[in-house]
Formats: sequence, C-alpha cells, structure tokens
Amino acid sequence: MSIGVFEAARSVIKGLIIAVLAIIGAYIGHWAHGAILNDYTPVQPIEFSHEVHAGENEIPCEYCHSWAGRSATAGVPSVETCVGCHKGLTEVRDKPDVVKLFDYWERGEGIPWVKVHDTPDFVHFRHKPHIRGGVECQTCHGPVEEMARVTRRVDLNENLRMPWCIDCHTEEDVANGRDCLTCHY
Amino acid sequence: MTLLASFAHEDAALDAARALREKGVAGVDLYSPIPLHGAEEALGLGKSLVRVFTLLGGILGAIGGFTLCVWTATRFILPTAGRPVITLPPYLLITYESTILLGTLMTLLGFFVVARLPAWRDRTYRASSNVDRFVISVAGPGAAEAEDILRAAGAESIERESAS
Amino acid sequence: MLSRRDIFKYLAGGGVGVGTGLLLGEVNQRPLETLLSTHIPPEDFAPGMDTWYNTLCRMCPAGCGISVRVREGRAKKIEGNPGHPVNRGGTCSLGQASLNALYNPDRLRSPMRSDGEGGFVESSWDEALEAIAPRLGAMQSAGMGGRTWILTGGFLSSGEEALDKFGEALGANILRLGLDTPATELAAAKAMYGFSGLPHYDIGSADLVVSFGADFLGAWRSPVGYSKAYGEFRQGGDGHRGYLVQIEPRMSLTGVNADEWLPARPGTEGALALALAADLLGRSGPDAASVGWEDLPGALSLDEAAALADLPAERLRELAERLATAKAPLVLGGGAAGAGANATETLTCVAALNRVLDAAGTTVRPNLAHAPRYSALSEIEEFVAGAANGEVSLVIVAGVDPLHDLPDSLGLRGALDRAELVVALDSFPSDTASAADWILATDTFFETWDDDISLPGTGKLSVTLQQPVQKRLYDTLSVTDIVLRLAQRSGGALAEALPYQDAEAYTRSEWAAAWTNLGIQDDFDAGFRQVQQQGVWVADLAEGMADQFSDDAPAPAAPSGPQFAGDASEYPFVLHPFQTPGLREGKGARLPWIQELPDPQTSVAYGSWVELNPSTADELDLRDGDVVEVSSQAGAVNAPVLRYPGVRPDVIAMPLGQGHQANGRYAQGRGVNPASLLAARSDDITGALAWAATRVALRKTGERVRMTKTSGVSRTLGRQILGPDDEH
Amino acid sequence: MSATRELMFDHGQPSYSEVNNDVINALTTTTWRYWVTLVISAGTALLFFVAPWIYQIIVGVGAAGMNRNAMWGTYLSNFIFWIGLSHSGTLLSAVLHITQSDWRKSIYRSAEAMTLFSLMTAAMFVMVHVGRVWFVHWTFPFPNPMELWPNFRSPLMFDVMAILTYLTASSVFIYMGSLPDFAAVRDRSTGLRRRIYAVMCFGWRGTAHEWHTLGWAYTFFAVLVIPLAVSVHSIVSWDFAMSTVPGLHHTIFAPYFVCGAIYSGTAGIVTVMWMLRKFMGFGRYIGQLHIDNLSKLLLVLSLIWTYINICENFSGWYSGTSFEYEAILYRVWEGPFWWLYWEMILFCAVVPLVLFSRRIRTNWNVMLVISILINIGMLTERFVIVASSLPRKFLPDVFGTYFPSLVEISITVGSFAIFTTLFLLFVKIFPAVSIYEVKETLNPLRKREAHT
Amino acid sequence: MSTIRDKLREYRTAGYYTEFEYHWTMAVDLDRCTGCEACVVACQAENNLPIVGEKLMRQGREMKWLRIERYWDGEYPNARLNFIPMLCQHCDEAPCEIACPVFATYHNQDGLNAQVYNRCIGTRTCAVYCPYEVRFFNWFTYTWDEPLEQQLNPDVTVREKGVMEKCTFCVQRINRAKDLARDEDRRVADGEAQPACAQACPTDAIVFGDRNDPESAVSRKLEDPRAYSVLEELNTHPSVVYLKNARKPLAGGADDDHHGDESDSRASREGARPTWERGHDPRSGPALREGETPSLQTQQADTVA
Repeated sequence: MSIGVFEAARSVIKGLIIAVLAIIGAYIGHWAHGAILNDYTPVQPIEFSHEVHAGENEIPCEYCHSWAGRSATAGVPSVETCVGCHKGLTEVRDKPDVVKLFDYWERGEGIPWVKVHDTPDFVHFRHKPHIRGGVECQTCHGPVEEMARVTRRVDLNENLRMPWCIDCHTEEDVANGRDCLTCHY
Repeated sequence: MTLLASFAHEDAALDAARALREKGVAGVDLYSPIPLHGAEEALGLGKSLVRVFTLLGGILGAIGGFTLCVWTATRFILPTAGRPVITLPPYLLITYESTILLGTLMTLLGFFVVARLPAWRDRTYRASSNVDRFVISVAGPGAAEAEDILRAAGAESIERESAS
Repeated sequence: MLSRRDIFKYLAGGGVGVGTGLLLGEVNQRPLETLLSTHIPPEDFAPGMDTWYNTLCRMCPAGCGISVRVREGRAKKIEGNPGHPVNRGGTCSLGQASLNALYNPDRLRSPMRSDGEGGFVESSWDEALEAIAPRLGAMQSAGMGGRTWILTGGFLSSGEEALDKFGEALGANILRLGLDTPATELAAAKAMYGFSGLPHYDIGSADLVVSFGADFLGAWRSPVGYSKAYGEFRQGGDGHRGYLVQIEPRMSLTGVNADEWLPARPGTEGALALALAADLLGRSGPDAASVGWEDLPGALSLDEAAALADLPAERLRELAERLATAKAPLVLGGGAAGAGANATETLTCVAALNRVLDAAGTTVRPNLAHAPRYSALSEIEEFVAGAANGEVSLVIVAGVDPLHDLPDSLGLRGALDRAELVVALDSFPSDTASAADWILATDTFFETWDDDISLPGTGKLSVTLQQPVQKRLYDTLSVTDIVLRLAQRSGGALAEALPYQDAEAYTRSEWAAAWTNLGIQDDFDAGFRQVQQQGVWVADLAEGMADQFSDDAPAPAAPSGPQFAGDASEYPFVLHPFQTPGLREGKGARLPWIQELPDPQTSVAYGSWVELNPSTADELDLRDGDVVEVSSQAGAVNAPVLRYPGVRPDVIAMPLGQGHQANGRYAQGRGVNPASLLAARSDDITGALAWAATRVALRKTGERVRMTKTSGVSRTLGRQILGPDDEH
Repeated sequence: MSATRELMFDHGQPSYSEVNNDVINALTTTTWRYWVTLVISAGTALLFFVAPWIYQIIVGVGAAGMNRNAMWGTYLSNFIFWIGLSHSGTLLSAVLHITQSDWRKSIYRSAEAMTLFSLMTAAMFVMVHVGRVWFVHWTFPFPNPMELWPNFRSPLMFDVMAILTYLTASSVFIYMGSLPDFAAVRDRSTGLRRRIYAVMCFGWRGTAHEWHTLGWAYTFFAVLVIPLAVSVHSIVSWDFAMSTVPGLHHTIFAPYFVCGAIYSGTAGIVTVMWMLRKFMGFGRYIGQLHIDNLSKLLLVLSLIWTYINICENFSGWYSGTSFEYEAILYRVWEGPFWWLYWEMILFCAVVPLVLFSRRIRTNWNVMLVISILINIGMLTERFVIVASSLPRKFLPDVFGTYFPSLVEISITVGSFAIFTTLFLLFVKIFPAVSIYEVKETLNPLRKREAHT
Repeated sequence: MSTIRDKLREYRTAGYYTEFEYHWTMAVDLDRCTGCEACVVACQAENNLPIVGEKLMRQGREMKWLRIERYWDGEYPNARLNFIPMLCQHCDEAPCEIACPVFATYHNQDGLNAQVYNRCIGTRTCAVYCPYEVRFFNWFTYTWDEPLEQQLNPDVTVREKGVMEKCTFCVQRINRAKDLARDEDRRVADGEAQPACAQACPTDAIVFGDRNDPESAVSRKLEDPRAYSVLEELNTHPSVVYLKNARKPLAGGADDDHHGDESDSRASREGARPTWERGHDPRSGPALREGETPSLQTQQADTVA
C-alpha cells in the first residue's frame, strides 16, 4: 500500500510554512526597521534646538554651518560662535543647556556632537557642489528648522543610501553623476 | 472498484495489457519495477510531451539570458576595455548557459507535470511491483470483464481494491 | 484543516521573523560617530579644506623649500615649494617621508631621564632644565666653560647660531660632526678658486658633466636641486642633450644615469683629473692661456693615468676629446673621491680641471660666501682625550647621532660614557641619545621656527624660513627653545647673550637684524609676513657677499697616490660606503616609508647588503644572500652578498644608514652599519674623516639569508620594455 | 546480448529481489565502522578546511601564500581540479546513456554523485578564493535598488553561470534518476524513513506512464548535459586563456581542459568504484567488465591528453616570442616546480601506458593505484599551470615565485575530506547503485525465453 | 522606435566612451628619470598606502602603486642600468576591466581606469589579467602604528582586506581640480591637476595632463619621436606614455650624433632661465591666501567638520 506524498510530508510542509513565514517576517522587519522605524534621533550633549534657532529666530543655516558652501564639510560651529551670541542673551543664561554650553566654554573644550547624517568612509560626499548646485539643505537633512532634536528622517533620504543619491543624480542629470569615481575613490 | 493482477513475467504482463487494449477495456495501467520496452505500444502511449517543455525552456532561456545581459548592461553603463556596451561573444556564452539552465529546469517541470507527480495516495499501488512483479490495474467499469483476460494471460494473483 | 494550534505556530514563526529582521536592522546600523566642535577656531581653520604652509625641509643640509598640506590641524602631505630656488617644486624620497618623523610612534613625547640601567623614565621640562642649568651656571661662574662640549651638525641656520652664541658665551667647545662633510671640497675651492664657500654648480646649462664620485642625483649635497637641473641638462627646452660621464668605483645613482660610467680605481681620481687638465692645456685652445699655467708639473699622461686608474686608455682619450670640444663643460668632484686620504688634493685637481676648461666662472659659479666649519679628526680626538682625563663635565648633543654616523674607531662611545653629564637634544631615542643621561625631546621641523641657508647654494642669496605648520603633538621644545631656556636659567653672560623668549621671537629678531644688515628699507613685519607666505627670501648676491673667483691660484701639485688603512695583503678589498637617497647617513632609517622603499639600484629594502662584482663573487663562490663577514682593522660586520654589476672587482660597496642600536622600532637592529668598519683615517690636508680609505677582507660565514628585495629578474629578457629598438 | 549480460556480473546474475535487498540493505544497515569513518572524515573537513578558512576570513586572504605576482594560487588550481573531477558523472551517465552502453548502469549513480559533490567542493573553493566572501552574492544577477548588476563580459561570470547551470542540471539529473529507487526504499522501510522517502520519491509508483515520461525526460537531460559539461570546462579554461599571461594564453586550453577533466573524472570513478566494492559490498554489481571498460577509456584519454600537452608545449616553443618560450622553459625546466611538471608527465602520460595490458586493466587493486596516481598528476597539472605561469608574466622586474602556505595546503587536504564526507552521506541517502537500471541489465523476466 | 535603434547603434559601437571628456594622460621621460623614487614615496603618502612591514615585503606583498623597475644591460665594466617607473597604465582597452565580475573596475568618462573599492569582492582576476602587474591586493587589513594614522589623507579611502587597489592618477586631485574649474565654469587648466608622483618628481620626468587639449604639456610630449608604450604588442592602448631614454645603446659604436652638430649651446644657456622662474604652480590645492599668516593655534580634534 502506497503512502501519499502530502500525507507523509504534512509536518514537513507545516515546518516549511513556518519557515517561509519567518523569512517573510524577517524581510518585513528589516524593511520596517529601515523604512519606517529608523528615524534616527540621537541624544546630543547639549539639547540644542534647531526649532528655536533656525525656526523661530530664523538664523540662516550657513550662519553657523559656515563652510557648507565652500568646503566638503559643512562644519559645526565652534563654541566661540555659540557663546558669541549667548553672551548677550542674558534672559536664557540660566537655562540648563545654556549653562552646559558655558561650562564647555570655560573648560576650553569642544562639544562632542553626535553625528546624525553620516556616510560611510568610502563615500566622499562633498557639500560644496551640492550647495552651489542649488540643493536645499532640507532636501537631505529634512525640515531641520522644525526639529527640536535633529532627526535623520528615513522617509526623506532612505538613510542616505546609494540608490537615493543615484536617483537624484539621474533625475537632475548631474555631470558625471553616475560615474562611480564621483563619490568613491 | 479496481482490479489488480500481478504477473511474474514482463511478457505475460505486456500480453495481458495488449489483450485488454484490444478488447477496448479502459482504465488499464501497468506497474513495473523497470521501464518496459513495449509498454508504450501495449498501452498506446505516444511521444511524450516533455520535449515541448524542454524546447520551451531552451527558447525561454536563450531569450532570457541574452535579455538579462543586455538589460543589465544598459541599466548602469560602465564601459569596460573599450568594448561596446552590448558585446556579443560573451553574451552568447551566457545565453548558451542559460538556455541549458532553463531547458533543464523546464524539463524537470515537464516531467512532473506530464508524469502527474507528486502523486496523491494510491491504494492500487503494491510494493511488490517495485521489486519483481508486474501489476496490471484495471479501474472502473471494465474491471469485471478484464478479470478473465488477465487470468488467461497468466496472472499469479488477482485482488480487488474497493475504490476510495 | 487549519487547527488553532497551527495558526499559533504560523503566527509565532512570522513574529520571530519580524523580530529577527528588526534586530538585523539594528545590528547593521553604522556606528555612532562624534563630531567634535572647535573651541576657538584659528582664523585660518577650514574644515574639509587644505591649507598649505611653505616651510623648510630639514632632513638634509640641502635646505629645500616645501609646502605642507594641512587638513584640520594635521600635516598630511609634503610638496616641493615651486618658488624655492633650490628644489623648484621637487622633492626627494626622504623629504616626502619626513612626515613619518612627525608622526613616528617612537618619537619622544617628553623629556626623558636615564634610569642608570639603560632605560629611560619620563620627566618634565622643569626637572630637566633644573638638572642642567645650575651646572651650566656653576661652570660659567667658575670660568670652566671649556669643560662643556657641544656636539652638533652643519646646518647654517639661526638655530645653529643660537648654539654658537651659547657656546661662545659659555666658552664651551663646539664639535661640528658629520660623516660626509664638505670640508675637503671647501678646502679645494679655497685653493683653486680662492673662494670661501661651496661654489654653485650650474648643471642645467652644462652640455657635458664629468663627475668624479659626486652622486649628485642620489645623495650628494642637494640631490633635488641637482635633479631639477639634470632634467634641464637631459631634455632642456632648446633641444640640446647634455652628456654625463661618471667616474667612480661603484655605480651610484648618478653613475646609473650617466652616458658613460668609468670605474676608476679608488683614490686615483685626482691623478685622472690632472692628466686630463694637462692634456687639455697641451692642446692649443684659446682658453688655455687664461688659466695662467703653462703646464702642470707632475701630471701623468693620459695613458699613464689610465693605467693607474685601471681604465681603458682610449676611453680616457675620448673623454679628453669630449672635454675639449664641449661648449659648456662642468667637472664635479665629491663623494668617495672627496673622502680618501688624498681627498683635498683630488678635489683640488678637479677644480683645476674646471679652471682649465674655463668652467670656473661659467658653469661653476660663485655662491654665498660662507664656509661652514667642520671638526677635523684631531678635534674629535681632543674631545675623546679630554673625556678620558675626566675633563668633560657636560656634553650637549644637539640633533646629531655621532655614535651611529661616525666610526666606532673614533672612541666617541667611551668618551660619552666618561663624561659627567650627557644631554641629548633629539626627537628620537637615537643611538647617541640612548647613551645620554638626559634626552630632551625636541620638535620636528614641522612644529617650530628656524631658518636655513642652503649649504650647496643656488648662486643666489636665499634664506628659507622654517615655521610651524601645526601645533606640537607632544610636550616637546625645539633645540633653540631649549638653548634659550637653559641660557635664561643659567643667568650671567649666557642669559645676556640669548635674551629671547622663545624660538619664534629669536628667529624674528635674527631676521630683523639681517634685514638691517642688508640695508633693506621695507617694513620688516610686512616683509616677514611675505616671507612666511613664500617660505623663502631670495635676492641676487650683492657685492661682497660672494668672493669672486680669483685667477691667481698656483698650479696644483700632483696628488699623492691612494692610501688606505689596512694592508692590501691582509685586506684585499677597498670598502666603498655609499649613501642611498632615502637612508643617507642614517636619518632615514627610522622612517617606515624609507625602510620600505626599495633601494633604487638593487631594490633591497629593510636591511644592509654587501655589493660585490659578479666576477669577485664567482671567485669567492658567493651567491646572492650568502652572508659574509666584512672585517677591517676597526671591526667586522656580517651582511648578505648582493652581486652588483656596477662595482669594481677590487672594491666592495656597502650602504650607510642602517645598523642602528636604537632609534625606534623601524630602525633598531636592522642591517649593519659600515661606519663601524671605518678606520680613524683622515684626509691629509684638512684632517676631515676619510671615510673611503679603509681596506677590508671578506670571509664567507656559510650562512644564507633571503634578502627583502622587490626585483625579480633585472634583465629585459628580450622584451621591449625600455622602448623599441633603434633602427641604427 | 546475453553474453554481455553475463560478463557484467562476475559472480552470476542476481535475482530482481536480490538487487533490491543488496542495494537497500547497504543503504539501511549501518555499521559502527561507517560512523567512525564519517566522524573522522567530517572532523578532518572541519579541522583542515573549515577552521583554516575561518581563520583566513578573519585575517584576510594573506593567510594563503599568494603574493603580488601570483594573485591566484592553489585555491584556483584546486577549483579547476574539482570541476574537472565532476566531469566523470556526465560522461558515464549522459554520454554512455546516449550511446546505450549498458555497462554504465551499475556505476553511473555514484559517478553522478561525484559530479555533484566535486562541483560543490569546487564552489567552496571559489568562496575560499575571493577576498571578501561576504559580498560574493554580488556575482549573482539579483535585482537591487542601485541598478548594479554583474559584468557579464567577465570570464568569471561565465564561470558563475556555467557552474550554476551545471550544479542545477547535475542535481536534477541524479535526483530524477533516483526517484524509482527512492520509491523502492520507501516500500521497504517504516516510520520516519518511510515518510521521508515517500516525500523524496514524489509518490513514484512505476506506472507505464511514469516510466515513459521519465525515459523521455532523462534522455533530454542527457542531451542537454553533454554540451553543458563541455562548455563548463571550456569556460573554466577561459578564465586562464582570456588573460594575456604567457603560459595561460593558449587557444588549445579549452579542449585540453575538457579532456583533462574527463580524464581525471574517469580516474576518480575508478577510485570510487573500488571503495564501493570494498566497503559497500557492491562487488557483485561492479566487476571485470566495468574496470576493463573504464581502463580502456582512461588509456584513450591519457593518449589524447598527452597529445594536447605536447601541442601546447610545442606551440609555446615554436612561437618564438620570448614570453611564451620563457614560460614553457620555466614550467618544464627552470622553475621551482619543474619536478612537479615531470611528475605530472610520469603519472598522467607514462604510467597509463601500462593499461595496454589486459591483466593490469582488470586488476582492481592495481587500477586503484593507477587512478590515484592519475589524479595526483591532474591535481599537480592545474597547480603547475597556475604556479609556474602567474609569477612570471611580462615584466621581468616583478618576476617572483609562489609557494602555497600551510593554510592553503591544509584547505586542499580538507577539501578531500569534504568530498569524502559528502560521499559518505550520499551512500546513506541515495541507493548507490541504481536498482531499476541494474534490473534492466539482468536477463529479463520472460516466460518465453525461460521456456525456450 | 528610432530612438531604440539609435540606442542600439550606440551600444554596439566598439570603443564606447573613447570620446573622453578629459583624457588624462601621463608621459614619463625616461631620459630625465633618475630612479630616485621620490615619486614612490609621494604616492605612498598621498594615497594612504600601508606600511606592510619586512615580513610581508619579503613575501612579495608590498603596496606600491608606483614602482621603479630596473633592467640591467651588459656586464661589468660596460654594465648599464635602466629605470622605468611602472604604474597603472590606465589602458583604454584594459584587460583588467573585462575581468571583473562585479564591475568594480571600469573606464570612466575621463579616460581613467577606475577601481571602486567598495564594490570589489577580491577575485583578483583583474590583477592576473593585468600585464603590467600594477594592481595590488589587500591581503590583510593593514593598520598604522599610532599615531602614523594621523597622516592619512582624508580624501582617500582606507582600504580593507580583500580589496584590490591601484594607481588612480590621484583622482581625488583631479576631482578637486574639476570642482574648482566647474565653479569658475571653465575646463581644468593644464597643470592644475597633478598626481602626487608628477608633482614630486625632482627632474620633471613625469608630465601629466589632458591629451584632449592639444596645447597641454603632455600632448606635446606625445609628439616626441621617442614616445612609446610598454608592451605595445598587447594592444592595451595605455594612457601612460614613455619617452625612450636617449642614451646611446651600450653595444653601439661611437656616439657623436648628440654631440657634434649642436648649435652654440653656451649662447642658448645664457638665455635660459631656470624653470622655477617661469612660474607654474602645480599645487592642486588653494595656496596660502593673501595676507594670511600661518598660525600655531590649530585646534586638535578627532573629527572636525
């Protein structure tokens, strides 16, 4: 008497279904991590609010990140720059984060900001050509002026991964925009 | 109801099958431990459909392989060694390989489809038919009249399996 | 069909999957990086952008101007300063690698005190100066400054001048040390051109260069400057191509590039030059009379000279013909030819040949007249004797490494051992520093102020400014800073002589003084800023800065025959130590890039070797890698053999620069130091060390090593790699 | 007809049920010796292959002895060796199937298994060879958002495609041929094994229709696989021949490699058959006729191989260009591996000449020795090609040498253990001798013939 | 439809991308080259080449994108040594480029043979196919002894184990020059982009520039009758062109052709000015700006952006 395939394989098939579901789940999980949940908002040493500075007070980006238009890196402002304004702003002098700032100032130290937007070491992203090409800061960094704490918003820039760069370079017809050596060397 | 007749000799089984066919008995099948030359003719099996699958697979593979090469090469154009983007000799090699790959896979698919595998539970199957017995099964209405023919052909034993 | 339990199982499977996916995503995230803001940025601070500072390369006395690329406060790359008259934008391998000195892992990071057992413990500047300054003060007030000896090198810089002033105020003795010093060349120039200083050789506009032993493309004087000129000489803009003849027993880098290489017997170069000069004088040329000599007494005929030098006579005659017809010939002498027992005589004959050729004044030009003084062997012996008698209280070693660079036979090690206190001013635990009681960690030249007048010169007045390109990496001071602080702490005449706050103030004041001396009317601050930008101050030589060549030198006497330390029967070979472009006398050994750089001719890296003519090697049954013992009167070293087709059969050549007993992980214990083989033989006239006048013997040890060598087969094997075969 | 049938069985024909019993018993009854062997073999694989490989992944491929001259080394030559070994199965199952040589039927299953496992081992060597094995999936054409695809112009991509196809085709081939036998195992077993084999045989019943379809499909496979096998080793040879390296840049390499592959594969079969006879008790099914035929094949292949070898050296010598001439000279005389070259000539060209003697041809033990010698020779052939050509290309200044490091030698040894382990697993999963096809070679169960 | 046909024709054109935007080319004058190896160290400094150490060097694993090859000719005393710098030839028809299965190496629109480190999987096929043997493999992840890593060029990626690398013609400098030129809406001027080796060369033996510009220094060099490519017979069309050494052959007879028929070179010498006065600043980066003083107070920082 023969034994049927599916009869014999019932438990195997069940196991397979579970395995397939687990794999699909893993894909979903991984995708969700990257695509939905991965707004990356690290805690900074000082709770500096771009919402207050860039939003309410309308300080232009390049006032502090002064090298963006001239150099590969945008640069973070020196402690001196921060203190330069805050010296005169006595009304916020007692806020805990401003106190922290002046602590740094008095200790003569730099502030160890946590990088939010970062590319791997083999990618040579240069700010200057992008700024000169008229790319808004917000295109990559998101509406920073609305953020109390800066977030890398995954819906905006897909975690700064290469497909996103390539798409823009293709759409904008950047000169040598699809040449690997433009970014990787 | 299915009639199962077991034979010890392949020529006897083939004779029986032939006789059944001549009588126009339907639902005849022959279980054997080895492929029997003459079974095709005895049971009226023609050329297998598998070859269509193989051909289709080959054609699909050839087109697919070449398209894959051309399509991928033109997605992100990275010229190499001064060669044109669409370079025939290497692409034909890939085409050749993919022809065989798809041909093989389609043949496998064809085999399963044509042989109707995997099979469901088969009550008429007897393990002895995979050792040294040749079993002829007659299913359905012809079973009654087949019994005599099978006995005449020299069946060792005949049993009945009620249909499930 | 589908039971509840099954559904739970499926859900659980999916859930585990989602969790795993999330976890993977978390794990895959890039690591957190911080972005340190500056506190108060320097005014020229530009993140992500290069800043270039023009300064001075101090790896050798040539004094090339360099531009240092600085990014985010760190020196990243060295380029030649295109506006600098010495190197005109070029650099050499050693200069390129000098960044390795700045970032060397074995650099001294603070002053070190000897623990008396060969080790060193970290100390502080206060402690260090306190240990030395009172002693200086005491010596000063007791008028016993002569018990202090200062060992230094031959740079012509404000920093050295500070040392000079310091020594003078203290009444100390100063020894200016170096293996390959230009002392003999200076003496020859004085004798033949009446010129105190090193003449400027205009290789670029010569059409024939005959070099007696001077490896001007490799390691002689100013390789970069001469290489620039050599480029012009070879493929100048006007389509002429100069012809280069190199006369030396071992094919140096210049010999490799020469059109003709004549392996003359060592020590016979002077006789050759004189014979050529006599031959040219014998021809009735229009220039012959202007020399003022009718003939040259004692000069050999060309055939005799050829026999003496072991050269084919017809090659020599060809050379004489070439010299006679050349339009702008130039003869150089140096290297081993300037370091034999008859070196000064040899170089005098070479200079005489230049005069006969009318090259003196055209391709050999006056230069800034400065005659750096180098210590003769007798002065070193005096120091050693003084130390033996307990008359040396303090030895200050400033930036030189005589225990490595100079022969052991001079007895310097014993002298330093016997001295009461030895203070080494060095950035590295060099061989000498390791024998000191105190090592005062000094800056590299990227971190401090100084200046330099190029030793070989440019035919112009040019002073290169050295300025810091980045903040000090460690707790170090420059030699000048240390001298200034010591002087101030000691008080008295020392403090009066050097009343400066630091090296920057001192350098500025020196420049301001020079400005005044030269009678420059411009605003000094603006002018100095401009020099800072350009890295160099250049002017044409004013009247009196350079002696003009005099025409009244007497005809040179015939040079004495070659003499060597060691008996020819016992020591059959002449030792030819040579400098490689990277290692030089030993400064390059601690730079990993230099250690890893294959030697140009032999492709050996990371070690020493003994070059033998293949025929000699066959005779002694030696193959590449066979370790031999090379012994002289003074000592013995073991090194592997390398068959080198460019060396005379009776000469063995060894590279200098390796064989450090200390000096950091890259140099320590690597290779051998042929300087330790050298006998304490001096040039007969100047008393300078004759480092090419030692005979050695070879003994096969039976050991074999695999050398670190990058070249596989150094023959083209019929492949047309060097260009298509010529039709003719 | 019957005379050949008699020749196929040294100890008389078994009955149908005896065939079932013998083969399935060999599969199901497992002695402690088997387990010991399996543990030793798997342990060796772990110790000599996996462990050094992990070490190499951690520190970098520098753990191997390759250098700036010889960027390829033992890993690549082993890769080619294993690919070559895989050609046995195709030859026996496909070529001899098409030519209807019945004697193949008792040995082809194991030969196909050899194909499969040596291909897997070869694929392992690709992984071991590459510098960043964690990115090796980039060689597969999978869709990705960066629109970056593999370069199909690269000979390595030909390799990827060819090996992928060959691996797929071989596994399908052996699996499909085993379906009826899986059904036989199923029928004789109970419990979990029965369930497993029930699934593995896809419910095979042996109806005339199924046999009919299998026959057709099988023949098509055979037809597809033969050109595939030829192309696979040609393509592997083009990894070499497409380069400009003197000593590798030969037009004759494709036939040379294909011939060498079949040669070493056939020798491999002899070795494996000896093992099956000795340890699995298949002496009844694998006998004089098989070894005689295999030996004749070996002899012919050896002669062809020798001929092509001479051609290769001759063209190098006759070309007169310094590159080619130097490369040949270096390989056969001047280089450090000249003795390996002559060892290869001895084992692969000289030793097989004794096969002209029938007494040697039919002596299993002697043939075992000869087959192993041939495979040692073929292993060194690939090594010599790589190790004597790559260190000396065009520019004499960068001439160097290449010696395998301990890691490479260990991984080479370990690869044999991997192959053995896989084969040991195979004999306990697959009926190592095809049951139904052996039955086909027996005297058919016929009433008429029995009576006459 | 016609666009598809056009595209197909384009894709089927052999030598696609031979029309380079810039065709970066290097000319090496072997008559000027003295083999001093300044270029070798300059390359090492610029491109973050690791220090592999003596052991690895002995195993033939040194990392030198640019090396000096040496070839002896003749025997003592008529021995002669010839140098030839060997670096990636950036062949227009590069054998290495077809070899890579993942497109980690390809030809870009500037005529550069590109090597993309992050795409490389390390099959090393390109190195085997390269007849010049100028591709180097990272056998290990090399490290720098603290604090030597502070010297590393931030513009160049530090490569990890298992990655192939080679001379890039200092593409970071080329990119910088192109960036500057684009800001000013012009082409890159001759001499503006200089690889480290060309800039360091003390004899100006290495000349680098754009071959598409007929006025460039390198274009003039290419017209020299001494120009040739190494291993020309392999048909790789290198972008590195060598000018043959003009020394008379060793075995040849007396050599008077360079000497006898010269015009008055002493007169021409008078008119000749040293090159450094003729003024060309090969530095690729911005020079010290006007009125700026170098400062001591450079901030020390891990990463400063």
